Amino acid sequence: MEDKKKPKSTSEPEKPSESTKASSGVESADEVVGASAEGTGNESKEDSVPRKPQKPTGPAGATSAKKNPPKRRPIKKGPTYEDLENDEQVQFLRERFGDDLDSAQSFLGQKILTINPASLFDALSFLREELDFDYLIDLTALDYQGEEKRWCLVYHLYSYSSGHFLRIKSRICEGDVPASVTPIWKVADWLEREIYDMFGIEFSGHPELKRILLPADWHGHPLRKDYDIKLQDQSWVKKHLKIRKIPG
Amino acid sequence: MGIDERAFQQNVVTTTVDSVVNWARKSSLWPMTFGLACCAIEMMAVGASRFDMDRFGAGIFRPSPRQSDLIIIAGTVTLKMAEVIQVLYEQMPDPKWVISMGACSSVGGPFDTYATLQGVDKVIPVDVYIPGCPPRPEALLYGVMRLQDKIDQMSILDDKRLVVSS
Amino acid sequence: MMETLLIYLLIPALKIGVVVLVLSGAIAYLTLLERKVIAHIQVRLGPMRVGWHGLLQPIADGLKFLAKEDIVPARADALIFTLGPIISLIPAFLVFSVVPFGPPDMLQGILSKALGFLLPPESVEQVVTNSIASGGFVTDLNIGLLFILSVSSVGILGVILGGWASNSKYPMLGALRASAQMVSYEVALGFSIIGVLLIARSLSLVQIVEQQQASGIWYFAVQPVAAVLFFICGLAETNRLPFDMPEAETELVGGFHTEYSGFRFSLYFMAEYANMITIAGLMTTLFFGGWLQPFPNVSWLWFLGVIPPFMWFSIKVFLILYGFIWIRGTLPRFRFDQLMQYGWKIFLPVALANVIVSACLVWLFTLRG
Amino acid sequence: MSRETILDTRELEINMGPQHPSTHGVLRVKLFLDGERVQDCECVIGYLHRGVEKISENRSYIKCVPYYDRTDYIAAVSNVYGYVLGVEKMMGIEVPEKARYIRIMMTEFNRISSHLLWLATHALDIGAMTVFLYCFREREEILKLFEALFGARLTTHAFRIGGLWKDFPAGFEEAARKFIKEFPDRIDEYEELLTNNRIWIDRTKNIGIISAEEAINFGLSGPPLRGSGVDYDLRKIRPYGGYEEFDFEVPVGNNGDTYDRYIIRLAEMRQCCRIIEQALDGLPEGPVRGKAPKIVKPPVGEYYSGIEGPRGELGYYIVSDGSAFPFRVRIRPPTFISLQALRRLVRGHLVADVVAIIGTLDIVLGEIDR
Repeated sequence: MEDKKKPKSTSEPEKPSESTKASSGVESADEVVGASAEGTGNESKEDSVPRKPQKPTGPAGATSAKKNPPKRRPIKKGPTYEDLENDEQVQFLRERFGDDLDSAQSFLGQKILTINPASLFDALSFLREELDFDYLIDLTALDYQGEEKRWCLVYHLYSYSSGHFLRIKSRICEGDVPASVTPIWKVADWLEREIYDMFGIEFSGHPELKRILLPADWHGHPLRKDYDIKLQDQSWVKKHLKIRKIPG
Repeated sequence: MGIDERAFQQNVVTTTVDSVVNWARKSSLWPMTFGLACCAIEMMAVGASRFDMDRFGAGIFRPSPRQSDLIIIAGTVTLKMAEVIQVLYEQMPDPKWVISMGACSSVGGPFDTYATLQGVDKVIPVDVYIPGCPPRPEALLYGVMRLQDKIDQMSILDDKRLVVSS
Repeated sequence: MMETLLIYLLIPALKIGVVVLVLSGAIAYLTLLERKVIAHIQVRLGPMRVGWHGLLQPIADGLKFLAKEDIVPARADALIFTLGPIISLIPAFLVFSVVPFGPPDMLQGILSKALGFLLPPESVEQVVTNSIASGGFVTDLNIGLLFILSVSSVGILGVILGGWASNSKYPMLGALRASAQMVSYEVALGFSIIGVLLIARSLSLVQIVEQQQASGIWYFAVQPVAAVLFFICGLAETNRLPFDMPEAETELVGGFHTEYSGFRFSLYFMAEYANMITIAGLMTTLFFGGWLQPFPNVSWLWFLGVIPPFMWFSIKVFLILYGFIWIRGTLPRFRFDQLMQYGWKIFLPVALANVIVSACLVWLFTLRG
Repeated sequence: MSRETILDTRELEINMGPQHPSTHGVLRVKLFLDGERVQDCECVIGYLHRGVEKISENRSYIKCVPYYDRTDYIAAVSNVYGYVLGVEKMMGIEVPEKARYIRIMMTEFNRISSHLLWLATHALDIGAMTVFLYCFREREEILKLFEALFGARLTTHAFRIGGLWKDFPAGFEEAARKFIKEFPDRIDEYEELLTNNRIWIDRTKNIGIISAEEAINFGLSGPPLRGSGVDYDLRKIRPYGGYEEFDFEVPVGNNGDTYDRYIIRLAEMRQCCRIIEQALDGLPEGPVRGKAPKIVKPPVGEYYSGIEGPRGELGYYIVSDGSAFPFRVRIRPPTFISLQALRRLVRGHLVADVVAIIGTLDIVLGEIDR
């Protein structure tokens, strides 16, 4: 995987395969875009979009995504993902983690690092200890249903001492159990519980991983793309509310 | 039963008692301190200076369901909360009234999702529905007045609450 | 025979009836007063629609409670649950049997006119001169103050029992708080009275007022520290803000009466307000000259005598009650441990010091004259 | 029989909420008490979980906006602001100068109204009920302004992608000026009732202390964080929407207790007045609606738009797949995160303090549960 560092800036064809492996669908698309910023513009972006509609956002989302790309894109040149390999911090991290740092990009000025889940915890604690990213702003997940690595964990970090803002992403497969970051940031406690509740991703080493927003005995994880927005857990309703079925 | 049913029909005594009791009940509607979401903020505004629900005798918000006559369902009722609302409603002493304030508690409002109950009337009986998202404070005051009209039609002869006619 | 019956049974019974009625009315309208005063402090209007400016509001509230379902929670101790509010209300009324509203000869004029039609003049004379019949009080116990202290402490039992019998956690906590608070403030309250006793040399409330008349000065001027202490402890005794720990709405929902509904709840409600009136009446009697006008012996203030003694008493009680309400509209609530600290570490030592200082002073003055 | 004696004590588990007067909605806190002292607590939330994030994935970008009004209904304007800024940034939409100013102004008005509501309920929890009604009196004035400009009092749908719905109505500017002229006196009035009040100080000083380090570790933001002495205000650190043009201070506390947080919020309200005044003075002429497409389709990408809401850092992490529907909108709820600290804050305090600490975190359940 030594080639990973270079291809990003130089060779284009290898990108798609790499990105499906490591970074998120969104990113993969824009990685291409990022590269294309150096090359010529829009074609690569177009080919990136059709790969997306795997996710059923509901009927409208899927169809519009399909319709959309060929028509409007060329008119306006939106922001693109830019490569960040030359960034000082990134190089520092690259030295430390080598290939585990899958990619480093920025979008609209926000730095995004994609890290291999295997060394995610190490990388985060390294960021916390060595680079002083002491503030975990947010932790959430994305669902790329249909892809091999279904989940993408997204960490937003901030460092009070240096004022840097950083987004860490990590793609994991369904069934993977990433390590909880509660030992590093206490704030992660509820955030991870929420992810567990909404997506069904379990974290190892979490003090009490249980549902937080939905009732404890609810079935299903609503923020998964395959969960219908109106799907109510009728067995729960039957058990807890003294009504047989919620009509409608 | 053996008792002539006509004995319990409306007569001068019962109607007079009715009017006195109904007057007392409608003049002293103590709501429960119970807010759910956005509408609860408007409900607080109704209790505060500019609108002042206390003018109608309905200003003493009781925190305990045992001491309140009126529960204003102010906000989205989720399924998780519906369970609690049922208990709260049962804890209130009779006669008790329910105002469903706002679109969410009446029909689910804009939140047609997995977690929300589409109308609180699916779990407890509702006397007055107030539309709006959230309703203006005046709307809640009007709702309270409509409830007072409804209470006026009650009779002590009925154990259960009267269904409002027309 | 007839005279004795009149003096010791009929007229007192009548007076008791009147006192109970007036007191109930006062309690009812005190709730309205509180709502109106607080509303106006808060830039609101308060009850406006039920009767003229809400004048019928207390009646509506009371009637509503009567017509309300009376819930006894399934796991509550039904007997004690019922007894609680009653135990709490009765002492509040009982205390008023010894609080004088007017001088011992207050009813002389009315009585002599009323009885003049029925009885021979000498019997009328006999009845009228007896202060038990003609006094502006139900009775004049020579241990009146002691009676009040002992009876009013029984009221706490009602609160504790009610909280315990509910078999629920919030009422339980409320009852615990109530017992701790009332017991500790009772001590300071008792000590604050002793200063007055030392000067008046009597436990009879009537005599205390008469002593104030004799010395020409209200005891407030002689015992300012005791008066302030009494007021504060009175607030605590009646669970008023800033000492409304036992029923702190925002912490314990309703405190000891969380599980009470309907009429039983209204009894607690009445007991609270009755206690307020009691404390205000006591304070008036002990420190503000009871039925006396201001500066009772200053002759050029004769025009103040136009207002009858009973009215003076009422005015003073009203003003003190207004102060209670005013404080409720202004101050935040203490925390429970702070309340206990103030009780034991500040009020009790101050009350003790006050007793010692007054004792020394009294001893010095009596030694001289 | 076991060796239980009469002196044995048991932990009392007490349940606060979801219907409790001082949990500000439907928060449920399980308290484990030793006497009146809190040993531990557990928050149970989700009683107002309406699935806003799921809804966002099923609505178009424009239709999402009203839902964010309703996530944090007390600071609806700020909430919409954060999202709208994010989408505009991704789309590269230029917002007219005047709209920018009005947006900042209304957001600051919203901050005042939110802090007023906080002060009202916080004071009520501690037992000062008059402050509650005073605050509502002033809040009504702000709501009148909202109503004049946005057409609604509470859930305002304040900003559109690309600008505003419409310009000021006649008389709005005078009313706004009148308000900010009078308002500092009103703050003095509250301070008179509370700031030097012995009971208020007793109830809030040294209650719920949290050090700067811990506050950061717990992810606190907004006044709770600044109360601990961390000078973190997104309006200064990552200025958005043109805040860098305004001159204001960020009040910072040093003890990190409830009293400091109270002082900070009051000071913030005064700063809001300053910002509004500057915005009114420097209000440029021109249109208030920028050029925005009818169908909003941000390009493929992701953006985290964080703003300083009244309760702290309010973030929208918008992920677009190029369609008219967001792939995901993650709301970074400030009080969902700060509520976690409750467990740490209440330990060792009394029941009455729990109420004060819940109040000082300024939680809004709509935003916690979403």
